[in-house]
Amino acid sequence: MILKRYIPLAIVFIVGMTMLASWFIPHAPFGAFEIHATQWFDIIASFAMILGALNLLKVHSLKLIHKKLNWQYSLIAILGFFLTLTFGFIMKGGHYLVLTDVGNTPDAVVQEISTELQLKNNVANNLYITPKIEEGIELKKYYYTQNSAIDFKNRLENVGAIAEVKEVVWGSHLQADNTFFSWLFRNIFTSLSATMFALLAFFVASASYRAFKVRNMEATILLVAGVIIMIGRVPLGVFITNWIPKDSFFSFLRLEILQEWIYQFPNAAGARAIMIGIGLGIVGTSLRVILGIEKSFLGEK
Amino acid sequence: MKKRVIWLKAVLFSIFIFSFAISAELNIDVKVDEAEAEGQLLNMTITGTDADADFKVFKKLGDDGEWIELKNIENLKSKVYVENDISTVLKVSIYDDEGQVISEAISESFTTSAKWFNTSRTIRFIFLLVTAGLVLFYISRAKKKKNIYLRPIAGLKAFEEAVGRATEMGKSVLFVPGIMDLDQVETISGVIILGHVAKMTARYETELNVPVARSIVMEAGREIVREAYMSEGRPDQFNTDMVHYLTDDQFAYAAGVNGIMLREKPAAVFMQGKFFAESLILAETGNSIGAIQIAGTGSQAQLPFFITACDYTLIGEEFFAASAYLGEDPKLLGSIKGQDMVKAGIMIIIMLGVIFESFGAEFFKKIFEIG
Amino acid sequence: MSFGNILGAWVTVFLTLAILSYLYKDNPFYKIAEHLYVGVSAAYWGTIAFWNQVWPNLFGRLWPHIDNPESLNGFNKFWYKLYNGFHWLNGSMFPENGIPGDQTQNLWYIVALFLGLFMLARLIPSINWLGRWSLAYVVGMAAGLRIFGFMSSNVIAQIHGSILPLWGHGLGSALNNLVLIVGTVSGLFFFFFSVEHKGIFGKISRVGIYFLMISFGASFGFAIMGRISLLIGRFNKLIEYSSSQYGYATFILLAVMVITLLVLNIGKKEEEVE
Amino acid sequence: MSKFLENLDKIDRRYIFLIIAIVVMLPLIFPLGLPVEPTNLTIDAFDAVNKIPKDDKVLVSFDYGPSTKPEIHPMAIAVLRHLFTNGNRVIITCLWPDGLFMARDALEQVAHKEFDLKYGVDYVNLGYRPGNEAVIKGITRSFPANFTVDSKGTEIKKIPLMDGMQSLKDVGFIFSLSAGYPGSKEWVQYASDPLKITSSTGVTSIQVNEILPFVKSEQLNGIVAGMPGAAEYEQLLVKNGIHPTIGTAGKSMDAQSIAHLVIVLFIIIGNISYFAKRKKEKKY
Repeated sequence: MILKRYIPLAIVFIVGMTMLASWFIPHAPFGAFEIHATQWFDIIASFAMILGALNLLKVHSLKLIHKKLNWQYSLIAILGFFLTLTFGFIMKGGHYLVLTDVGNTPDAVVQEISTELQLKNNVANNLYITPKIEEGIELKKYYYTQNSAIDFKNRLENVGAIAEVKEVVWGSHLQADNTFFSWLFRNIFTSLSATMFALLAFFVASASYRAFKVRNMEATILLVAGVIIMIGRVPLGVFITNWIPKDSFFSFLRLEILQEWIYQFPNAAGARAIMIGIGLGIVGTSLRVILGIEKSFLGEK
Repeated sequence: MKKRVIWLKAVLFSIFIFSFAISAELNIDVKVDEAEAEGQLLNMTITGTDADADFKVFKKLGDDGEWIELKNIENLKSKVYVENDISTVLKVSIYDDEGQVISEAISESFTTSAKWFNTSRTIRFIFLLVTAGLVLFYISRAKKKKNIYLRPIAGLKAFEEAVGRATEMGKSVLFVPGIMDLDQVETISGVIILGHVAKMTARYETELNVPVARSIVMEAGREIVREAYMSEGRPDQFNTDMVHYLTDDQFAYAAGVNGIMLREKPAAVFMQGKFFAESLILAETGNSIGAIQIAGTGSQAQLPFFITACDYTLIGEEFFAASAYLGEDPKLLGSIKGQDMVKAGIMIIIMLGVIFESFGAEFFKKIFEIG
Repeated sequence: MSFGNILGAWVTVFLTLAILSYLYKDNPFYKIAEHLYVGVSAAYWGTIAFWNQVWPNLFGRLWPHIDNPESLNGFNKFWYKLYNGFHWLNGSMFPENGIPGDQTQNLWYIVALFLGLFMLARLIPSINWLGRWSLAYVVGMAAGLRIFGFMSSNVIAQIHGSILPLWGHGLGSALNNLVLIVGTVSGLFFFFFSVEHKGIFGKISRVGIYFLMISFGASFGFAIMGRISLLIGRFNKLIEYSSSQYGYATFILLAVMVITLLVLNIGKKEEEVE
Repeated sequence: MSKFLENLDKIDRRYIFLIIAIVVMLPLIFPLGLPVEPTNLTIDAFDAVNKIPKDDKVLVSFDYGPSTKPEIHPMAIAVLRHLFTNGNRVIITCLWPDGLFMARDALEQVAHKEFDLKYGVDYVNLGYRPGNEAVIKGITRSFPANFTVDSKGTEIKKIPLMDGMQSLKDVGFIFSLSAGYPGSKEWVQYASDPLKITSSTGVTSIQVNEILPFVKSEQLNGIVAGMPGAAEYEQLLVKNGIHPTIGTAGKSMDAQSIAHLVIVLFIIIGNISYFAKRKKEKKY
């Protein structure tokens, strides 16, 4: 009972209060608490991801094993999962060269490098801040496979230079060019997420066709405000009311001016009311949680 | 030296520090004072020369540190970054055209430290105390006097009706607690509401399906749903996989929930939590399968979609209040009443402020300035 | 054009069209893309979390790189022995003598490590209550963290912004300010729970709703604008990949998908007839 | 006729999808060239960037990912062109993990291919750091403590541009390219407000309503709002002779305009059918 119920409640109270105090007390240990507390959260969340992943695998494996409806697709989900893990933790890619000696014909070497790296006029510009040659110059072009890097290395060695092949270190393989993980990000992840996002354009069109009806006063206001903003902010809107002279009394009826006014005043007022309401709601809920008035999220008993 | 001068804000707690000049011709002077409650920053003011002069500033940390040149100091008033709790000295040297030092000044040693109270946040501290005080006061009153009037919220009444309809049709109830993690108060609120919905599905013996986007939310959701089924005396109906994880990714999650809606065709869809762009995908798909949809969120930008595509929407603060409304605990209801009093106070402050401001008394508005 | 790039273009086009095919109806292409997306993204965010959080911020703080392991003594001597275990398991992920990077040792993170491990205790029924401690930490942290920010910028800053003069700055500004003040106060009144919205209160809250609706309308307008822009972006990509450079990926894959969907559809109709 | 109007309401939504696809696709293939007229807030942003003294270093933060790339990326390109033409040196940070890919693409195109600038001297890409607003708060105090290495893994000490950069206050201007959290709001709250650094921003359309209050209280100098905003910025670059042609945003404005018009037409048709139905219901 104590371990399962009271300690969690005490943790909520102590952590919540300390967090709150850290906003007002810059002195140690409170001052830096916020930064670490959020990082601890990230760490807990990262551990929790293992639970999520296991749950996902369980759900799809069960479908697969029992050959439930659409089990083939579960196989794809599982394969996608492991493919990504492989690129994240086992296969890196991202091979590159470190030039350690330019040999006797530096011009030819520079020529070779600038063709391979597609450098323009000033090779030195792009070779980075020219570290000392003893340390080696990292040629910032990455290759998926070691063979392509060796290929380039051989070409350099043909003109007398000496270079060695290296692989990006763990951690930076997430972001370096031409690693398997970044390939997956660019081609699979990006296209899926960007297209899902683009689907919204279609949904927004069908939603406005179906739901934007002048049923009552509220709906009418919503609709009129929406339409004016939509048309007034694109070139076409300016075009439509261009016939109203800019300096006449009626100039406020020009769509771009009207939309700007709605946007800056009535809209801002409504948005502000919602904002204050949300702020109070969050403050209230947080207080209820910290003070232990709302504790259902920890289970009743 | 560049001429552009950014005049940094003068500081209240300026402490006078003695200085001396090596050169008799130029009487320069370096003054420092602490800039922020967090320490680590000094306000440096150099007087006796102008910004055109060729000057350099050095700092020395500790008694036996070395002089380190501070680069990018272009103004006579500048902020200087130092370490807390180490005595620091600043030195200004002025050079002639040949690069010879013609004049130098050294500040008194100064130690910055983080303070025990950040005075620039006093107003916010008072505001917090008043809010917490009001909430606690009305909670204690609610404990004594049971019946507190709270206006009905249409969307909340529909909760039971939606679950009931799903039961009649023999279909499931889908609950989406938003896409954010439990570090957002909206998600906490959504999970609490999930508990109440789970009690209803337990009572009606209706299938409940809760896909989540965060593992921690999955665990919190399981905990609360289990408790709901226990408290309704239906532990046999509970199954951990009611609350299951899809993925952390926003649109992959949306795609996954979309798939669940299309293939399982739930009769009631609850969307309670923090939402972003995926809200429209969920609400539109839910609409196309003909489910009763009840949404609730504090995400301002997503409210219009919910309002147009869902049957009921809990707007902003209504959503946060919902968890207390559904709880029906007098303490929770009392806290809502307390929150209302804060709201009344805000409205009064705004109107008072408008009157003061209109008559040109600007002090009132200044109280609420936060920097 | 490298093989990686061309393969990438084809994959991109296929997945883009597969998702878009949902607009026609739920179909095998969409299901493939959807399931692939769920699987890939779960592992994607897990990988990101490990390399951006756990590795540098947890392990990096518990076992930062040290130059001279001989100089260690006391607790740290034992502590780095523990690390050698990781190093032994995977030498390239856990290099010798600690995690490289810019962290200094902070043993308080052992608490974070345990809170993380408690979360995993959910897997073992007999100790799964330990997970509640981690949940309690998360909820307490969230509540304490959000109160200040929301009170400060959503409430107090907005009060400050709503205090505007009604006269003395010309008729235009008076009117605009009046709209802002009336809108804010009446909108706020809509959220008042402890009085019945009838009579004069009903009227005020009605005005409030109108202002909320204008704001929702404006948001809707902006949202349409943004969504269309994103669709344009996707179409631009499809147009780019329809060139000969990429082997007319868009045209070919579009044709393949349309034909497949048609065939699938015809097949289904015949089944229904039978 | 009235029957037809009533049935309009029951139209299969796939026809709407198809029409939207066509009206967006066609103007992209066959452009009309509708004139883009810059609005005030975009002009404010342009002027603010234009006024940055030549010697000042500018921080550009890439806080967006691939899903909002069409809206923000054109702004990134336009702003970088503007800054590099001005002769400003640029420091890039990313608060979103995928922001780094975006930054890299933009730099490859503008800094490398168009301007052929020297990395580490004219511009530097510090890359992504986790921690959201904590990162901003951190660099208001110290750059080296938060970014020991740049995105390529080079030590900050060895990068000439970063030599002597103590903290964010050595930066003359902040431009945040933002698609949500963390983004413009955090840059205002934690950096440009406390340190009084002039700043401006480019945001997605959906975010405009959230950021506008900061612009109105002059905490931000102008705002580039969504793809139309980006198109206006591109137009301003052309007008001022900074770049010869408009970019992807400008070229997409025809499609954007027509799509808006078509959606408004949908709304009108939807309402006509709604009224036809209501009239009929009243009759019986």
